[in-house]
Amino acid sequence: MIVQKLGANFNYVIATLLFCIGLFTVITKPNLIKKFMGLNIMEASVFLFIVSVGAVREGSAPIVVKGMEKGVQFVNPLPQALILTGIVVAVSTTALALALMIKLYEQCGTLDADELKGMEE
Amino acid sequence: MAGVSGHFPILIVVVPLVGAALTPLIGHWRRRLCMPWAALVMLFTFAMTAFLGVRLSLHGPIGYHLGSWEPPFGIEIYFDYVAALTFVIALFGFLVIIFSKRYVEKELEEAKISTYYTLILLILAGMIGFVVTGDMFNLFVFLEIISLSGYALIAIGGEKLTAMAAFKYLLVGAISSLCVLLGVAFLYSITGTLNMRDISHMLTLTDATRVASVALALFIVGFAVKAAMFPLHIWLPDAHALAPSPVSALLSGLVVKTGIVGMIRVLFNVYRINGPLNYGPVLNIMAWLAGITIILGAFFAFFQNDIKMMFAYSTISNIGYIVMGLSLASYFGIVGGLIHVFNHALIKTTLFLCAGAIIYKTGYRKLADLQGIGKKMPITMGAIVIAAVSIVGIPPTAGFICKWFIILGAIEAGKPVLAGMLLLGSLFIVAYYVKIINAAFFREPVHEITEVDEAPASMLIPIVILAIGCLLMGVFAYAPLAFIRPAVTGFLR
Amino acid sequence: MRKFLIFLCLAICWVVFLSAVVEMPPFGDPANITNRHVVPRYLEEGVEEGGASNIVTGIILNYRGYDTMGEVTVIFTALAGVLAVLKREDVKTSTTMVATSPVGPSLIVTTVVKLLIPFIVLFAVYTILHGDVSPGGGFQGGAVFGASMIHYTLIFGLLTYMRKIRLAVKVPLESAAILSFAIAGFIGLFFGQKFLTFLMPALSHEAQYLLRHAMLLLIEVGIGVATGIIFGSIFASLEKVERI
Amino acid sequence: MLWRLDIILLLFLVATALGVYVTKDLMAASIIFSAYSLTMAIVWQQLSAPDLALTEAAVGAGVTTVLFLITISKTVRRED
Repeated sequence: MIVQKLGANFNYVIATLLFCIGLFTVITKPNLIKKFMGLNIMEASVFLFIVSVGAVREGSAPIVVKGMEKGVQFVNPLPQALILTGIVVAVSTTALALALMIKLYEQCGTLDADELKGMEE
Repeated sequence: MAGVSGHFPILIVVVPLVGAALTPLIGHWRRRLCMPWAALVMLFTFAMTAFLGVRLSLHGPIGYHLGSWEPPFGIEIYFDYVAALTFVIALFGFLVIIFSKRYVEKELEEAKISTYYTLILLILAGMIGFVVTGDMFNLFVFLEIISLSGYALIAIGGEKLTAMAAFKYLLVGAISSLCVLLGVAFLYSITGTLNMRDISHMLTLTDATRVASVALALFIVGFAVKAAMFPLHIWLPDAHALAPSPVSALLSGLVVKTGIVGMIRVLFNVYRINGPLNYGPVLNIMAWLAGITIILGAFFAFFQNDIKMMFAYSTISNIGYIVMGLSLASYFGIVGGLIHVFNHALIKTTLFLCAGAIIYKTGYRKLADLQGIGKKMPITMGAIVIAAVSIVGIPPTAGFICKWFIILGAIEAGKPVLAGMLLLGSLFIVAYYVKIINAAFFREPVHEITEVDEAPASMLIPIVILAIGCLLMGVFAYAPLAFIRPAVTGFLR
Repeated sequence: MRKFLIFLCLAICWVVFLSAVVEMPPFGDPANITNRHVVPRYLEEGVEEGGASNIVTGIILNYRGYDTMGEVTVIFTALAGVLAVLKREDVKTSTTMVATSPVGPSLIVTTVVKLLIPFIVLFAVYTILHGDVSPGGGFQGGAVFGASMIHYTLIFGLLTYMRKIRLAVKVPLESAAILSFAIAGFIGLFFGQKFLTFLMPALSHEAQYLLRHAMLLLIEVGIGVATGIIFGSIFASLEKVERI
Repeated sequence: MLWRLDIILLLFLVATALGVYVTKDLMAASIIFSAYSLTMAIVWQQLSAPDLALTEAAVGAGVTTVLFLITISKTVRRED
């Protein structure tokens, strides 16, 4: 029963799994660039989750074409509109983080979290 | 609502945003005009929030439908009693900009000045937008504006450790924002809407309580990071202590409060205390964590010798008070917590601006180097004393009233141990402010700081205004209750 | 050891998520609450009310226009943040890695890029202007436009890029998105409507639709240009090497 | 039939995410990350979200990867 349910909601299963993989990368990898790749994986996984919420089986893209007959099943357009904003937020965060990393490397000469921690004391 | 005043709920967000967008242009043209421009924009915003505050107290909450779309379809701005916080944000933002003038000229490179004011206006606009919005996804968007400008402002000084502090904050902050976004996603999947009041209504119809609980947990974790609650507080001390002082004042006084406002929105406006989901255990855990936050924050603050580090840890401790008050979920607890939001914003802004003035004049930030500073900078140190007295909570001051309310709330909720934790935390706080005052007034100077005199007027005026504010909050401590009481009644309905 | 503990924590996390996923409405079912509550209005009236046959574009610009305004602010904030950390590139003090690289770009690469760039920009313009009838819109087109500038800078170096797009042009264009939103919003206020309203009942039927079309176009172009220029500026700021 | 393709794509997403975790060379990792983004774009196309697919292909696979590459070339390339 549970397996069947999970199979039906396979997209969510993968999205949450990717979220956890990304978080694992962020926490365990010492390299800051790698940490940020992990964060980007997390971000994309959350977006996948939200898009999946709006998906409809056999639904067509929410673009109305002239001459289309009434009663076509569209997918839910709202999550798509949200994720468009989300993608912008993600790339903005990444840009700022990478700028900070370049600055950090100029100052400290390393991007390893453990070494940086040692430098702090 | 006739005329332009009907549009104030959106203009308080748009005016600083447009101001921020125009600041680089003005900076490109005449660099010196950036600061007067930013101050003018914030003054204008402040006037509008004051007007809205008066209207709120007379006529109750104001809704504003953007683009004329009615709520579940479009985005709604809902200027309710919690949104009265915008008044504080705009006022303090204005004072911080005035204070920044001399500080920025000395500490920052020429080329970064216009960027600095742009970011300050963006963070203020973000906070105002965050507080007034009535839409869950919009909340996330404004949370990101606040966070991104916050990270950048910490690192703007360019000293050695600031980039690291900013990066630490960014990493933790980005994860917490994602938690909030995932929470929104879970909630959307079972309610099909993003408007807060509509979600709250739809939650009563759904039976997917586990999804709702997971979403709640994600929200709490996300906002607890922003508010720096134990054990998610690790980023705060470095970030707040290493940022330029006016920025520390904004971050510590106002930005951490956005985490609190987020929690209030989720706990009391979306899920509702008497709603379908019984989240008593969550509140219980939060109350205990808040108790630990109070004690640990105060404890670490006592052992710091950098004054800004001390104030930063003190912020953690005070966030503990606020969260404890809220999570008691009783009338007195929430009232005490909400008064403390206002109160702590006022006090911590004063303290960090004073610290900024001292660092500006002497260049020292360790307590040992600052011995005897009280005689050289009497007004600044006097303001610190006033702020310290009110945060410690000696009876006629505002600090006393919130602690009293929170303790009453703890006893009302049948958790006297929490009240004990609160008192223990207060003892530590007394101890470290005594340490500062002792060093400043009753020790002989170790360094030759004879030529040091009082800070320039553009720094003193905001400090004096805020210190007078601290005193007035003591006398009229019940004034914020005009907004808080109806807010809490609404939460508990 | 520490790694294993974190792994365990996250595994528990995942299981908690799964327990929620089991309870979630089935994937892709048209009867889900998400497809019944708010969205039908968008699908049925969206084309008429939003003025775009691409309903996603309609939502972005109309129903959730305020979110989009926040979105362009976020990207503007990111640029301000990058400049706060790294400063803007400067003709006098910066050089690029292309210039410092021992191997210059080969003839084949430069020729191909030179030929390709106009087409990429054309595609970007197409995407921006056709956002209302096909997939695309201001941000998508702007990203493509920004990518073309990045492409160009990577091959021809920062100095050429700086000569082509001067600071006096760049600074106003970076703010263009927020400002175009504000202008469109204030037009609404001028006609006594709410902020970001595009249809003014005060006008005649045709004038209303014409004005809405103009405002939506203004916003789309504003977003597109600003996004492209901002991506270019962020890239240039990251890529510059301080000349010693 | 198409749903089968979706499952393969989703599993490929997991594989690329793990690939990013395992790879020591950051340059290679960012290329794998780019593949992750591109796969995500295809998944979204499958879910009838062409707007998002277009954006993700341009931003996630394009701009973000370039930003990563530029940072790597200015800092360190090896992890450890």
